[in-house]
Amino acid sequence: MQPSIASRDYAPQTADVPVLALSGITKSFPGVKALDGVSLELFPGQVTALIGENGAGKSTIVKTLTGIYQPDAGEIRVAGKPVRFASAQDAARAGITAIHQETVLFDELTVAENIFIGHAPRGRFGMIDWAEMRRRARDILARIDAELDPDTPLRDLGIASKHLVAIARALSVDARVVVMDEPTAALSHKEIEELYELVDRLKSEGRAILFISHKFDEIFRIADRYTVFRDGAHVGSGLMADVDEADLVRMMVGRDVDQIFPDRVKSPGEEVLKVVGYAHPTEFDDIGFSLRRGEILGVYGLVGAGRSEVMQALFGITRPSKGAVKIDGAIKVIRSPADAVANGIVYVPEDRGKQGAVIGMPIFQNVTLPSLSQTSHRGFLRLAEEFALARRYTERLDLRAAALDQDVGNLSGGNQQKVVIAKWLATQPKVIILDEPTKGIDIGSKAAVHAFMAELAAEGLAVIMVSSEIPEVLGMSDRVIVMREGLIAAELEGDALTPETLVRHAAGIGEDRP
Amino acid sequence: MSDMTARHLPDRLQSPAARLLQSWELLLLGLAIAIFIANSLASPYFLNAWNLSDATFNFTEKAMIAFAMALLIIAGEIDLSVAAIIALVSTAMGAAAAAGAGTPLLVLIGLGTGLACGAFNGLLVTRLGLPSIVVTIGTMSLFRGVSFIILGDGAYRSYPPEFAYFGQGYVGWVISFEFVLFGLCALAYYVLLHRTNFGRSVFAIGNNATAAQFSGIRVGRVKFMLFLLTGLMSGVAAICLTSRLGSTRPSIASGWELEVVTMVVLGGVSILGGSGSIPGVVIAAFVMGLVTFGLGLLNVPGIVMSIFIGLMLISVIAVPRLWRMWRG
Amino acid sequence: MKRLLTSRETMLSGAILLLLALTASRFPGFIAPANLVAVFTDTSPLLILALGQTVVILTRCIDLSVAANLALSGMVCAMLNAAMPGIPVALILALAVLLGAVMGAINGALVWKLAIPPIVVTLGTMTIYRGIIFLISDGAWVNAHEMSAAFTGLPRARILGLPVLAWFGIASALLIWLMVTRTPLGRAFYAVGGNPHAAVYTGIDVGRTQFWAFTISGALAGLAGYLWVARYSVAYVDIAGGFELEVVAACVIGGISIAGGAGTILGTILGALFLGIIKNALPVVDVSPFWQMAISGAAIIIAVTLNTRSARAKGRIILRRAQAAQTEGAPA
Amino acid sequence: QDDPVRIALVVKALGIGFFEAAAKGAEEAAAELGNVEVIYTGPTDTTAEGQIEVINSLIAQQVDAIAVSANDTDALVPALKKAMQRGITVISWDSGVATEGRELHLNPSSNPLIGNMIIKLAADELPEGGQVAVLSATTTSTNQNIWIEEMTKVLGDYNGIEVVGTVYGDDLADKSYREATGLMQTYPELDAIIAPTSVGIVAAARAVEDAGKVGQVNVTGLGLPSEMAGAIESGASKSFAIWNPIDLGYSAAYLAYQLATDAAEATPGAEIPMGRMGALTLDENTEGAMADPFVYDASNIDAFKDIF
Ligand SMILES: Nc1ncnc2c1ncn2[C@@H]1O[C@H](COP(=O)(O)OP(=O)(O)OP(=O)(O)O)[C@@H](O)[C@H]1O
Ligand SMILES: Nc1ncnc2c1ncn2[C@@H]1O[C@H](COP(=O)(O)OP(=O)(O)OP(=O)(O)O)[C@@H](O)[C@H]1O
Ligand SMILES: [Mg+2]
Ligand SMILES: [Mg+2]
Repeated sequence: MQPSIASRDYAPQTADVPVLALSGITKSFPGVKALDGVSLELFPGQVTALIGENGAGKSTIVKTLTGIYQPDAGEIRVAGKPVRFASAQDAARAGITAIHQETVLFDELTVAENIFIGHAPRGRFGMIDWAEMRRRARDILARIDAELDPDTPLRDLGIASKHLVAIARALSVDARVVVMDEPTAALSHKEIEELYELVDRLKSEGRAILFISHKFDEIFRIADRYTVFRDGAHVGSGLMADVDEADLVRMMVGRDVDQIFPDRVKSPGEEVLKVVGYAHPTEFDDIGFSLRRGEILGVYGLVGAGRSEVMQALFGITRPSKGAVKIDGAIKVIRSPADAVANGIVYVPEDRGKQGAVIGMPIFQNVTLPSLSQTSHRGFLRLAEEFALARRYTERLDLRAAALDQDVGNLSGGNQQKVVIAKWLATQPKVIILDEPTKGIDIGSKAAVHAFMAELAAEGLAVIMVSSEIPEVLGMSDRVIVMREGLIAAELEGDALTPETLVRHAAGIGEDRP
Repeated sequence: MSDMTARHLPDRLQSPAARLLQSWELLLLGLAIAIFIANSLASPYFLNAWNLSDATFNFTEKAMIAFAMALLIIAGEIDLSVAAIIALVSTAMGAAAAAGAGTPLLVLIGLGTGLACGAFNGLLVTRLGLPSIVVTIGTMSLFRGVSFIILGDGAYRSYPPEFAYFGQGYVGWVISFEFVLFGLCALAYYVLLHRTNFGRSVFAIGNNATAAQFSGIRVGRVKFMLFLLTGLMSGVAAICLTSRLGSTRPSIASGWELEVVTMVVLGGVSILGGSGSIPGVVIAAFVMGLVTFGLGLLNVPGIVMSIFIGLMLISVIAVPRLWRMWRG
Repeated sequence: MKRLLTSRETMLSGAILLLLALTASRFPGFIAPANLVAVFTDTSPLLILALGQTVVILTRCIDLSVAANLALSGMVCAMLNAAMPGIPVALILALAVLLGAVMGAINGALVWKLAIPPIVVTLGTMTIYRGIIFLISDGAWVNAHEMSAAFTGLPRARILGLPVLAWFGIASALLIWLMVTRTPLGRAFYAVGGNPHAAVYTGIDVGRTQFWAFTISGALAGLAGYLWVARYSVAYVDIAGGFELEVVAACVIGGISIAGGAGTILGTILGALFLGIIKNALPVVDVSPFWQMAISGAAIIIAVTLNTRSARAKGRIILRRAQAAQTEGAPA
Repeated sequence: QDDPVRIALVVKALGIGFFEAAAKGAEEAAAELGNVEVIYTGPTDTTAEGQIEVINSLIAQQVDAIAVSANDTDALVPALKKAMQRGITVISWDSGVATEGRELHLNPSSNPLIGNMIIKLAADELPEGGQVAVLSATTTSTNQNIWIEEMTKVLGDYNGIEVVGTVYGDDLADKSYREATGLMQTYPELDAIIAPTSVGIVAAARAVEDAGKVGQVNVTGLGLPSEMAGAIESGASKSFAIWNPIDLGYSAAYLAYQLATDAAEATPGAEIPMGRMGALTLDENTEGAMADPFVYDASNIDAFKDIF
């Protein structure tokens, strides 16, 4: 039987010998080199922060050191000995455990099982010992102060509770290395504080921790060391004590931050969209705002605040229970995305792979999908028109591809995003909603998307930009709505728009990091 | 490839002709020709216009359903109730004929019943959001069951003489009406799938229904139409088959659903949805027809032929993958 | 408590009791213990196959070849018994299970190693396995008088008043239930079907797990093959023709989600019993046999509608008041 | 030597013992006639569509004669008509097709005789009268339906015998078994099950044995000695009848040869020789009966069980 987490003490090891060392790790996916010869070292009893922009390769290295991906090249050493992990279980046996960025959980199984699947305690005849499993699950949940019944089916839990289960799962293995890939993203303020305590406890037990976060306040609060990745390459590492925030940002981005947003002349026109009293039974309530031509409206909030849900309701995916939408002053009923498109509202979704691009279809067919009535003749396709339309918009967005009949699945994330935007521009919309438009896309494409948003606004399009990145929100928006728990917490403009006010309203707290 | 910095994007990487040369359809056509040659060497009776014409009856009716089924499968759904629809349609027509309906009315009743069955499947799948494979396993029993309730151990056989034309008539020389209808359907479905907006949305839905919906396609409506089409084609096939048999029993066309699905999959349509073509299905229909007819001429029992079909079904997917594994 | 009352299993048990009550009101003898035993015995082959199918469906696959596998295993057993009546029945039984497992493993290997969609694989092997029966038997039947008394006697021998066939049904159900709830492999079936992507993160090999599911399904089909042939004392090419869809229907009625990862063995047992009772009840109440097909079709549609309704996602819960309302409903 | 006369013996489904025996008879006739090739064929399941495919390929092979035992009276007619148009001799045997689809039909026995025989076998064991039920094949099998009809006609001759129900086992072992079990439950007083089908009678005997009702319920009807030997031995069946399928196949082949070689013509009233079986006399529907059914019981089963 495995001892539970507190029973072993790693502290005696010397702190300057890495317990886990990766060097020269390279990993490619079709069309992307996610990691290019990177190295990473973790030390017992210390927290190492891994920093990098979206798509820098942080999650990829996590998957590599937990045995989910096998590197194309490079070496992994545990306590000095080279190892190879063929599966996640190999890594767990070597004492490496992780809270992954994606939820790695099973809705149909109970909390206890989600914690223990893959390494459940065994009783007689190698059968799973359910009683023991429940008991241990209860212990671990108690350690992280999660008030959850081990027998609850996971599907009955909310996102925050699920995240606690994921944390409990990571702690169920007696690990010398604990990896946390954006563990606080879905947690509330109180839960985050509890997580910090847990990290401190793990540290004091001599475990090595890899902590991935986009939030600098967290990093400065708990990390001892840092490693920075940029575009799949290692750009620096050292002690937190030796750097300040500006240094880290410079390493992450490779240039000064305030230069990346385009200058814009703000000249909003007449009102094009007005939302009044939008509500949904479980997702959001009392949503109201207006939008003018040429304006960029930022929508900020913590992950899970319900921003995407509001936008998808506007786009006709879900149906609100109350409220009305006016477009150019007239009330419109939107029951489906087709209705929304017909009324000039388009939506660039957050989940590109699932909701944005139709992977498996060529670029040009993706672009013309909502505009087929333009390019076709009495319902019959006209390929020449399609290619012409697709070319017009993809070239305008500077799409990097080999040909228009290439499968969008072979494009990089940023270029897929461009295809989705091109698809909507081709419909000549009035309002374009971009949900996390630069999430997971590289810096070059990011700047292009920003520039393009500014250009669209200048041409008189109304833009709604949902974003979790404060610099982006501040750099791009004319006005910002902050959402919290399905409600609008604030609408900010002009001088009121500061990082502090955004965070305060989003988290519902009085004060921010000094 | 994606790192290319060309500002001007070419339309195509490969010319359509080059693409055709690597296509599944061409491979399948090669197979069909090989079987044709093998058949003519194996049996002296094969190369005879009348015999070949007779042989087409082995697949024309199934193929007509297969065209609609191909669209449905490309869109990520499936209909296992097609053979049961044939039974119900045939029963409805038989009852009408027994009541004295004329041929035009019979055809209308047949098509109408087919459409109604398709609509029933379509509503269950698109309105209630049920998985189509389960729904149609259910309606497969339901439709044929209704036919059993109506007919019991009886049979309808009083069809008007003109009704025989659909399954037994010839348009000219050895060209049967069914074969002509098969050709017209092939053409119509080719145009519908590969040349219209509707066909494009079928592919989009099959590749990613969520993204298609997020692109403004009315996914539910398209799927519903596809169930309607499948019902309609089952109705057409039922008219031809009933006319060819000249009678109706509730056990008519039993087991056809799996043969139709086999034909579609053999034609290169991905069972997971998103890809496939009508020419592929047409060639697959010929392949299946030629294999069964060729082996039939050698008096090989049908079940042994089905071993060939089963092997073909698996190997057409397995062989390319094995080849790739072996090379890389 | 509330969850227990509204669970699929409870609803299905209610439906079964209602069915029994309805039948008994027309024909009281139907619920006599001896007859219920007979009904259960008659349902056992369906149950055994449905248990295997459940495991396969849990992993997001489907096995259309079970009936053909049954027929081929059964034919091999019968031919073997006819040719060499001396072979002990236990050996024949073991051989049937082994042969079935091998056929299942072939399906599984094609799914695992070549990543061919399960429906295509088993559609293919279904016709191939049936064809092989014809090839080995030359289409001829193996009849009762060619089989040994021990061979045909085993399934009908009674232990504690229950025929061995029924015991096999009970034992299979117990075994599969234990496996699914108590072994890592069993839990992996749920994980693989529920979230194949996440299964990889927990170190579960998706393909290998599916391979084992097919192998288990095949082994049970092999077992059912011997039992079937011995019970009806006849083997021919077409036995259990079309049975595969009835097996899938039993699973679906029992609440096994065709999308994988959800459902219980108890559900499968109830689903099989439901179909079995309908089949056995129709001949005794005065419902014309011609209604049977339509009734089971309607039952499938109703069952799947109810199952899908109750499993429908209600949207995310973001609002505080909605969250509060939800935690009230769930036991703490 | 001339090309052989090719006679296709098309059966309901391959693999059924009865038809295998008939094929043996046909071969015997072929040997006797000389220069005859018998093609034994049929679908693997008992469907009309399957038989039509088989017939189409026989037409293509330009066989000289087709002798078919039909799965469906009507559905085969168009295909068989086409065969006759292409100059092929078509006869049906065992299970017939409608008159326009064939030149003659060879009944194994006369339908009234069979109808009478099956009820008589049951009644002979029930001097006091009693309840009997019928377990038929599929709802669509022609010959079973006719025999049951004929049986009903003569029911009045048997005092106290009551036919309580007719069920269908579809010539499937499991379904026949279940239907037979159902009969015994529905009618606890049941005295006999009449199964005029070789699949059904075996399954019914099994069901009676399993229900422990040997001696109470007598299974009778039409069956093959080889398949019924066990049931006679156990007592589940006291007696059953069948004509000799070898003779039937022999006669079918002989008749087909006569017509194909224009040695005879199938007109009402014609008498067509069929070798050792004598001659077939055609009635106004160009049908004829081969011979009387023969009854098998414990006294003679052993002599026949290894033959067919
Ligand atoms: N399975 C995959 N297939 C193809 N490309 C992938 C895959 N996984 C990651 N990538 C690509 O590899 C790059 C690095 O991704 P990764 O998830 O490691 O970034 P990250 O640093 O974790 O970003 P984030 O902060 O958004 O989580 C991205 O360009 C991504 O699109
Ligand atoms: N209750 C839940 N169960 C499972 N997964 C969830 C749940 N809530 C959110 N997720 C997943 O977590 C990820 C992030 O969630 P979410 O969409 O809430 O983030 P967000 O878009 O930043 O927040 P917002 O709702 O403010 O747009 C998404 O992939 C989402 O599918
Ligand atoms: Mg990441
Ligand atoms: Mg979002």
